[in-house]
Amino acid sequence: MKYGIVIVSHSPKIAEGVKDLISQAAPSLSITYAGGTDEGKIGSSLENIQKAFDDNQGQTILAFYDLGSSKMNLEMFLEMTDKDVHKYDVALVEGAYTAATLAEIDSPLTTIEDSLKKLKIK
Amino acid sequence: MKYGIVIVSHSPKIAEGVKDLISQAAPSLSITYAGGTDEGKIGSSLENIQKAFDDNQGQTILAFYDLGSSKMNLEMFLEMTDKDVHKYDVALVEGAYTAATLAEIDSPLTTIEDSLKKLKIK
Amino acid sequence: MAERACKNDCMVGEKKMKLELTNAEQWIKLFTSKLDENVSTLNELDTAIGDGDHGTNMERGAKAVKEALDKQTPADLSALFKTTAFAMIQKVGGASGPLYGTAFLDMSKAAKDEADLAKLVQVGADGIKRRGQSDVKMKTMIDVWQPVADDLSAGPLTADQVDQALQSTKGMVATKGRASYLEEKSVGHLDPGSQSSAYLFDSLIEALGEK
Amino acid sequence: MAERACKNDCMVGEKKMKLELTNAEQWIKLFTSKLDENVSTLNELDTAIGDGDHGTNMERGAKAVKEALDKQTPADLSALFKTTAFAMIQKVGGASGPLYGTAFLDMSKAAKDEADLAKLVQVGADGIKRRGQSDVKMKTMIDVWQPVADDLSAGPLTADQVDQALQSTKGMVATKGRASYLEEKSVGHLDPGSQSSAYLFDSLIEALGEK
Ligand SMILES: Nc1ncnc2c1ncn2[C@@H]1O[C@H](COP(=O)(O)OP(=O)(O)O)[C@@H](O)[C@H]1O
Ligand SMILES: Nc1ncnc2c1ncn2[C@@H]1O[C@H](COP(=O)(O)OP(=O)(O)O)[C@@H](O)[C@H]1O
Ligand SMILES: [Mg+2]
Ligand SMILES: [Mg+2]
Ligand SMILES: [Mg+2]
Ligand SMILES: [Mg+2]
Repeated sequence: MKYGIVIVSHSPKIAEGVKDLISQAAPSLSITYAGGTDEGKIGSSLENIQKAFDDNQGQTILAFYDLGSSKMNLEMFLEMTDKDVHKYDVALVEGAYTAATLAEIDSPLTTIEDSLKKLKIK
Repeated sequence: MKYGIVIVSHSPKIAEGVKDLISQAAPSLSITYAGGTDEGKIGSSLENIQKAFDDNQGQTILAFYDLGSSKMNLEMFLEMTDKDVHKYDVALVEGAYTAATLAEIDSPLTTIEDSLKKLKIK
Repeated sequence: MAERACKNDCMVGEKKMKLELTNAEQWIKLFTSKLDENVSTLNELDTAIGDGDHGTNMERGAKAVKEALDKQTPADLSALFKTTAFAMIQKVGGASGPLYGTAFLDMSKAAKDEADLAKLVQVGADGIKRRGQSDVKMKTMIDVWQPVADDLSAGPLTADQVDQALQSTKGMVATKGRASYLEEKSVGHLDPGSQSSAYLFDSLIEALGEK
Repeated sequence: MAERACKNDCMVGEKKMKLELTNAEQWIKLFTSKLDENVSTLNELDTAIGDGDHGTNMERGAKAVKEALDKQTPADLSALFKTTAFAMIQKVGGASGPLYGTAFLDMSKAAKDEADLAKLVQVGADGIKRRGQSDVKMKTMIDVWQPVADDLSAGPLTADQVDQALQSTKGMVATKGRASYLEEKSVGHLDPGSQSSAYLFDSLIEALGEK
């Protein structure tokens, strides 16, 4: 599979909900998520993030996050991984939806990134 | 209570998750949400939105939404209500978090709206 | 009530352009049947450029409309449209809910002192534009509603006209609704909401013809 | 190993500035105790300008650090810092997790061929800056780490110096972390991460004094 998407949120419910939402527009994409702490509370967990990337089937993975520690843990993971991961500083829900829609039809990465530019807020 | 926040999302989980997340930064605010269709599926429901506003205790209500039909149903509700509601075309999660943080300490609406301007993406 | 201007070779008399309750009831009934029969067609169109649920959404709406009309026979056009609107708004669950809902709600209000079919459809089209903050050429249902409103005001509506409007959406780049996320890649596909709107107006033609 | 430059009236000899494993173990142990004892202080500070969980986060981290160190006695400084880092990263759950985690991880790497305390703390401060994409004067824990690193390189660290650094955060406008959402309203409150960092360096002073 060309693309995969990883969602990182402080909230397990947001993470899962974003997957539900974008899966509708991109049913064939590999979409995995890491939500909350390792105890399922509000927060973030490098271990959960690692697992979300391990489980993802995409060759090129587009990653989205919500706030501070999601971003830091994600970047910590990026320093450790060999995978081809692109992290975007865009609105979580809206960015992931936009990327999923375009990734579903195997758009070039430049096309996806052009669309994401309008959603950059971080 | 001065402010309330209403979250409208296509996904019941996103809506509830955003409440969980922003409640941590704004434990004393009235935060209500409408997620999904009346059957709890991905989509939106005017009835759920109405209920979220009915249940909200804020005098001034700040409303956030994710995509297309959440916005339309929200606007449909706004045409029907007498409540003091302000709808923002900003990133859902990040916008709601920003507003909640400032609303929690009873910041003036202009301060809140200045901060939200940077998150306008819709 | 305003006089109907009948330009060109006007094949329909004054009477036929005034929408009668019985025609209108038949219209809505035929529409709900077509929606029931074409769930997968609409879902497939929406899968290509949206989230794949337009058929399921409209089927839920159709069911709610039928149930509401079965429960209470509407006293007049205005009541018929209102019932249709409320059922759509409550049960569709997608963008098409508030869009069709607003169209029929505005038509319901207008129908209190207007029975001219072309004018009513124009009121509906305007309602969709307001609710969707959209206009023609954005590859939405408006690209069926507006041409149909124009065609109705120029003479009787034909199935060819409806189909032409529908087909015109194929070449468009979507700039509103979910398909707009695809930008240029939305070209080459029919807009699902335009297809369901085509069913609506095909139903209208049948309902008027049957009388 | 680089020579330690001892400017001004240097009250500590070469030996004391070299961090010994026993001191360092004591340091981390005292830190975890202070975190345990001050959960509500840290939570309250974070409630004022954040999400109220910094105490709970650090308590979780402290518990994990203690358990990991109980399980295996670290062979050297590098191992001690690595164990501390991993426990923090895995268990804290807030921004302070990757921040303290990166600080200790980078210190662990540096400790392989560097034992100078001031240099190690500077490596930690730099790690926090990299992870947080932040710097001094942003009302974060860096406003304790960086002054402490400077003070350590100029002479022995005192509790007054740590407290001065901590108190300096009160007047700052936050531009990183959750408190930055409050903009000007963040002024007048101590930064919670700076408070926990103050516990860290108070523990260091105690650990060095005890020897
Ligand atoms: N802003 C808009 N203005 C007009 N029509 C719109 C707009 N957004 C969407 N539509 C119409 O709605 C249809 C999609 O309806 P549906 O699939 O039921 O909703 P959703 O997109 O929420 O899943 C589109 O094909 C289009 O015709
Ligand atoms: N970008 C950053 N750079 C440096 N320190 C930061 C940054 N963001 C947050 N911090 C520090 O982390 C502390 C908050 O930690 P904590 O409450 O555990 O995490 P969270 O904010 O995720 O709830 C802040 O008080 C601040 O000192
Ligand atoms: Mg759809
Ligand atoms: Mg939908
Ligand atoms: Mg916190
Ligand atoms: Mg937190």
